[in-house]
Amino acid sequence: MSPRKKKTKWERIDGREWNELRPIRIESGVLPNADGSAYIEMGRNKIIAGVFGPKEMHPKHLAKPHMAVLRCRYHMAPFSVDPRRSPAPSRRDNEISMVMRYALEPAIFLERYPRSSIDVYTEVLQADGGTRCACINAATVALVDAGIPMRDLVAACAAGKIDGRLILDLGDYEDKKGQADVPLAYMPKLDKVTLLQMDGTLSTEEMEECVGLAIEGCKQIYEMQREALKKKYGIEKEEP
Amino acid sequence: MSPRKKKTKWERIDGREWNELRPIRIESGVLPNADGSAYIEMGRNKIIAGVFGPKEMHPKHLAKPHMAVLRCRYHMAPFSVDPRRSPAPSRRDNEISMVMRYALEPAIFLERYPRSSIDVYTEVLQADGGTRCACINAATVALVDAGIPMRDLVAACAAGKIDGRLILDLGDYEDKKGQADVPLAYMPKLDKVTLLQMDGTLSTEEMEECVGLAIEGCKQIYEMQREALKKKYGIEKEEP
Amino acid sequence: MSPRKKKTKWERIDGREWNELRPIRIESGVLPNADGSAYIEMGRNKIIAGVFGPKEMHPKHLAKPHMAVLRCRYHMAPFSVDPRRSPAPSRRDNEISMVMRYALEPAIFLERYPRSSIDVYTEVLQADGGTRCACINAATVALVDAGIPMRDLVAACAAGKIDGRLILDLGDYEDKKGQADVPLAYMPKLDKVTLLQMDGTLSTEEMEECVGLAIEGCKQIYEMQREALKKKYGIEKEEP
Amino acid sequence: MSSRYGIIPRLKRKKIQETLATGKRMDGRGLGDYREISIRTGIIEKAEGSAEVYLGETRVLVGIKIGVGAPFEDTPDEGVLVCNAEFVPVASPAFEPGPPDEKSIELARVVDRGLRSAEVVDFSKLCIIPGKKVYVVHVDLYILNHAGNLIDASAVAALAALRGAMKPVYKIEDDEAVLTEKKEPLKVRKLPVAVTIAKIGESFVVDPSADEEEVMDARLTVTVDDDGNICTLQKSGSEGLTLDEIKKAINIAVEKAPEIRAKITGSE
Amino acid sequence: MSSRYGIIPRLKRKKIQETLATGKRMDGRGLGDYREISIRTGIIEKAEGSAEVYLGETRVLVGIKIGVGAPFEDTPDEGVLVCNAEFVPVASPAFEPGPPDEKSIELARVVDRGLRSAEVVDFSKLCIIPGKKVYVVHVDLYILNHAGNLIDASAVAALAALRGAMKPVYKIEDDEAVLTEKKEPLKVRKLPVAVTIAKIGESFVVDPSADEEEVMDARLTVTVDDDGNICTLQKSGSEGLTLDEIKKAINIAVEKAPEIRAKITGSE
Amino acid sequence: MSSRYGIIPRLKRKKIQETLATGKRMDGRGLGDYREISIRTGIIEKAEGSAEVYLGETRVLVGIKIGVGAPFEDTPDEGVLVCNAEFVPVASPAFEPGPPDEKSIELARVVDRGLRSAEVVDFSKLCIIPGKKVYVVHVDLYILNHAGNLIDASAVAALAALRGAMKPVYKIEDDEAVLTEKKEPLKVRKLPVAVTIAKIGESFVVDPSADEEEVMDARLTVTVDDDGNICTLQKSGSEGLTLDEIKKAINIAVEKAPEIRAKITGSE
Repeated sequence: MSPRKKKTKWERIDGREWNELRPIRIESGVLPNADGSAYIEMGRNKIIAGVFGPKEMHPKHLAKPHMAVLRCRYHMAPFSVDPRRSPAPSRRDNEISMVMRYALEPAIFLERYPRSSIDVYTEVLQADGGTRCACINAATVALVDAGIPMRDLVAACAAGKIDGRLILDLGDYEDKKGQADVPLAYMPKLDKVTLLQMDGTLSTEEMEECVGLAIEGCKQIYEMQREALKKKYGIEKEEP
Repeated sequence: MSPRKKKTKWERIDGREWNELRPIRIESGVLPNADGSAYIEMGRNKIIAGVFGPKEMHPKHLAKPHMAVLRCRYHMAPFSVDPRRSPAPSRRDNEISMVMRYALEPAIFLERYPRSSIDVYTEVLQADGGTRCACINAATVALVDAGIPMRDLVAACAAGKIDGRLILDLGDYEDKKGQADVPLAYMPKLDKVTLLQMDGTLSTEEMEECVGLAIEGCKQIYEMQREALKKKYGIEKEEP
Repeated sequence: MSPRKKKTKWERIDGREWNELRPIRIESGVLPNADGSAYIEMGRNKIIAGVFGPKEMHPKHLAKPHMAVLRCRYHMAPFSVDPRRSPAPSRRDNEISMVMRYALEPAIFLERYPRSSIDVYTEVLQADGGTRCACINAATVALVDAGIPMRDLVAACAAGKIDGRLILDLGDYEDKKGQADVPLAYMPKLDKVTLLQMDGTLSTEEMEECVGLAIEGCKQIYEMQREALKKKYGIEKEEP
Repeated sequence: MSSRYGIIPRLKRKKIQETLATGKRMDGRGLGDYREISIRTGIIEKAEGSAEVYLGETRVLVGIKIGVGAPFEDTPDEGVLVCNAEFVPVASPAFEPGPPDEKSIELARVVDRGLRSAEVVDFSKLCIIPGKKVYVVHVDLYILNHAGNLIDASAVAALAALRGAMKPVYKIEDDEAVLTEKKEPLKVRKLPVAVTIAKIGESFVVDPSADEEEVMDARLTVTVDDDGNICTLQKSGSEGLTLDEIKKAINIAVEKAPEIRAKITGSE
Repeated sequence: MSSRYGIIPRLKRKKIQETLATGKRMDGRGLGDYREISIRTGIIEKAEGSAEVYLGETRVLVGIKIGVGAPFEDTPDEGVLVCNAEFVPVASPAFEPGPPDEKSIELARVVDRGLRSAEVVDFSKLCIIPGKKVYVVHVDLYILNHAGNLIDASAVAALAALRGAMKPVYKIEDDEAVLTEKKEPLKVRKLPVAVTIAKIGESFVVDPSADEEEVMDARLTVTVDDDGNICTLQKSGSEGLTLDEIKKAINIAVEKAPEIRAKITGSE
Repeated sequence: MSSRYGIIPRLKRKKIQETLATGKRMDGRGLGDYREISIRTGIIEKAEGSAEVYLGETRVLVGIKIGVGAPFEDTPDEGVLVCNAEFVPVASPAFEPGPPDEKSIELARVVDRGLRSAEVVDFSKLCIIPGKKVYVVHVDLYILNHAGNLIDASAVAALAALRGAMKPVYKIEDDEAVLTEKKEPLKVRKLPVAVTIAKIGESFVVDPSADEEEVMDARLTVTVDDDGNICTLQKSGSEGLTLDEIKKAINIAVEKAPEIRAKITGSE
């Protein structure tokens, strides 16, 4: 019996369907000084992403002779959460910066820019659950906006479980009170999952359903990313 | 009605006239290992300054091809204030280091020493209000003592307001209890103000009077700086 | 009257004779990834040492044109003491790292490897008094295990005073409750003391006796170091 | 002292000065004109107060977080205000992630000193239990795009954010502070406005762009309160100013301040 | 995407892939085989708990220290668990002394998340005086030799150390916590086991060696609890995985977990 | 082991050794002679104690600040003493601003260990409310000019500053410590003197200059208390010493100590 059939009077805290994304707004090219940039609202998450590069790597000893190095930073504004947090990066921030890099690397033709760096900075201005996915969504649009050649767009969202039910795109409350959270990033054209984490408890069947559910969510987000880019460029800047 | 005429029975905490500097003692060449050095007492402020350079800039990537880089450090000894402070530089220290650099740069022929650095270290051994000005006074003498060619000496002191009256050279108590504090640095021969800060509340007229008052103070200090240098060198080492 | 004659019913907390070492176990070549390594138990001290080098010095500006640079690190595991300590190096750790370097340098033919570094890392897994000596003992065996040519082995142990009596090889309790602690490192073949520290109060005669006593302890440890190396190599890898 | 510049800035400076000589600026503004200012408040709903300010392309977001903590020992009856500035790396290729540098420290300090000098907030009203528990107000300046004159933009944003900020209400029970559901305005008493004037050659311009800042000789920031009094000065830049130039700059600032203040009061 | 590699890793990768094609690995293992695991507990007598794990040549020492401290504000009735990893410089020429880097942070976080997700420790039992004093359990992962698959080895070592850990007993007198001489077991409720699968070309191997980690495309760590449920996932590495590959990896993990769990329960 | 030196230090060493062979030193001193010591106390009026010491051109300023704080958990009835050394960048072209390095840590630790070993201060007298409030004595060593033998100069300066230090008096009211206007001497019970001996070739010199330190083989600092007992030893330098050399150095130290101690007691 799949969760599709279980749907009854039970309601999510914000009234969404179990498989419904939060309202998403994506805008590209919002920062004049960055080579590429994007702004995303995903529920009450508000995130800005800026991309610089490809450019000569500095310091030089970090450069790679065969490819560009992608450097990602996930950072939260002190006022983005309650109570205020220190602006110094936490261990969680460092871990997320790393998985963001893994999530984005497969999509970029890094091998075209040896000895270079591509720097992706994401800033969480307001956090509302699922910030890492929202950051990946914004970063992808910012990368395209910067003219970085991409194999595919990377779309990300989470699935999870609360009150025994599987749901898509957990908000802050669902993230904290739920039984499991599965953030996932996905390249729709290439059909590859590039970010996959999970905390909580799920049976293997639930786990697989969650992955499938999150992939469906990513496909919807992918369309919104394309839309945001079309809006700016008329046509989508993408590898053929 | 200028403050000059307002002078009545009112007295400053240390008995000074409203336009009177604290006792000042300047000595140059006090540190054998520095290229140039000076010691100043300005009221109960006790400050030592040391200059190293011009010398090759290290690390190299900070060097400028057209001029020397002036680096200034304002630092307070842990025992210089009550209660003891940490020896790690505070944000205030960093800001003062920066404005000191701006105060001294216009006086130095930096363009004669491309790719070099000139390092000015000032150490507050005891603080008594007006430390940044006292540091600039000592640093200037130390720069001349180091044989650095100068367009002019830089003299510094503050003016301010307490109990509704404008005063020269605020001591610690006046600084804390007063309505305004205007630290200022001045090059007398070139007639230029190189440091100007202010905190408190002043009307524009009072503001202008304070600037004028501080400039008068600087002119007196300038003579003491020259005296200190003459004492050591017989003649003043100055650009013609 | 020498302490030898003073011996009565008085007993050490662990029942040892006044001039008896704690049980010592040394093993060499315990870490596959290090160029050389050793493990030591000295009482309840448990210490592991790893050596890397000689190798090109990085960063280069720290290299010396005439000799290798020996770098030593003394570090304590957070769980090695009660209560838990922070993994960040303390000032005591830094001081010990330095005296360890001084203790080992005279034994190594550093001049054979100009521009190189030899890195010695010692990790205190459990601390029980006399960790610096135990670290030196392990580091020496690890250096030989790494094939670094040595003038002599360096053996180390402490002597000290408790309840008015001189004793060899202080344990944790004796270290804390005693009147003096004299950690010492010694090269038996060359008859040179390379580490000598002391805290407490001793007359000059007691001081000299302690030094002599510690040297005797070092000679015993030296044999155990040789034993540990023989066990691994059949013959001892030593300079003729 | 133009010999101190490299070739590119020297050419840029020459170009800017030639334009200024015609009474105009590179972007078409008059010497005394600010770029357009727009202010949006309340955009970070989770913060106790917030404001985003665009000054031309310069973009600053300020969030106000109000917590509780211990007072300073020498002011046991007063709340605490802490001002912090982040030069977010998206804002400029010149910004690097890491701890605050000289420039961001100066920015935070000048805004902070302006708020203190003008006594914008009544610190005695921020005491909950004397000597033990007071409100701690964090003003975080977040620079999202750097196109010059960060100080003026940040000062406006900080004020706009503070004006709209609500603080949680505590009630005292048995000498303990208990958080209630209620919120009340933080209350801002004054609106000190920072006006920055750059000296380039012999010209004085307000609200310098990033290009102008790169080639300017000196910069004077004057904070002016509601009554036309000065409450903060900050000179920077490697050239000196004469007394007359200082007077001139102060006068420009006093003249421009009401125009900017009106933007803040009009932003609701 | 092998073009991204330098010449040496490319040759190494080629060699490894060729061997995998024969159904074997460079060290002779089958694709689904773990290296030998050995566990010794209680070796750091001064710590409240400890375990040393060898996974082949990978060697991890875990020490548990139990102190007391204040609870977090939002969980006043619960104890605190802190997981920290040190890549000790003796463990690899690639490790440098200094603050934790990205990799050691990831290791500590994945182990920490596994312990939390599976609710290994009952935090409510770690409260001494609600809101004031709780047990603080430090889990320090100490990597002594790095020969690949640090996560699985560390997770086993952390569990083994926690299982044997004794906490000091406090009694409450006049609302004060007083330390007694007694000790009691910390109590571990579940044994979540981390199983790491590396994808190299089209092959999936468990328990990757250091060489395999160097050339792998992607890595998935799956933590499996006693009931066969998943409680942590962590994908890393620069390649994506298909849904089928993920399913396959999860299945491998669920199958292997009991074998490793048996090592822990059998270690006493 | 002179082959380890570069060409310049080798020549310097040769020169120094040749001079030492004649029974004299480069600056004309005999091998057992200290440079002139001068001590001025009370020069930082705002500190609870202070002293400036010149040892030849070596110049050290020590400030004592006495505050209050919590005791350490294992010594609830004792005050706290913290010794810190700053190598101020004016003191030498070799000093850089920044956190303490190896050498300044050693300096602070050796002075600190000397004060502790000789029980210079009675820590039990520095308790205000047991377990809660004790005096915290900060001894800050400030190196203003480095011309060799910083340890001996700093130890003298620390003692002279402590000897003159006054601590604020607290009275206990209702179990609370209340600051009074009164001050009383900190009280120094002993005067342990550090004597540093450098070995250069076969010669032993006391109070090494900066040049001598640069070329010395080994250094032994011996702290000697009022009764001629040893209370601290610290060997450094890259050469070993024989037992006889150690005895010789200790004897020199015991002989020289009273001369230096007299400088401190005579400084009032």
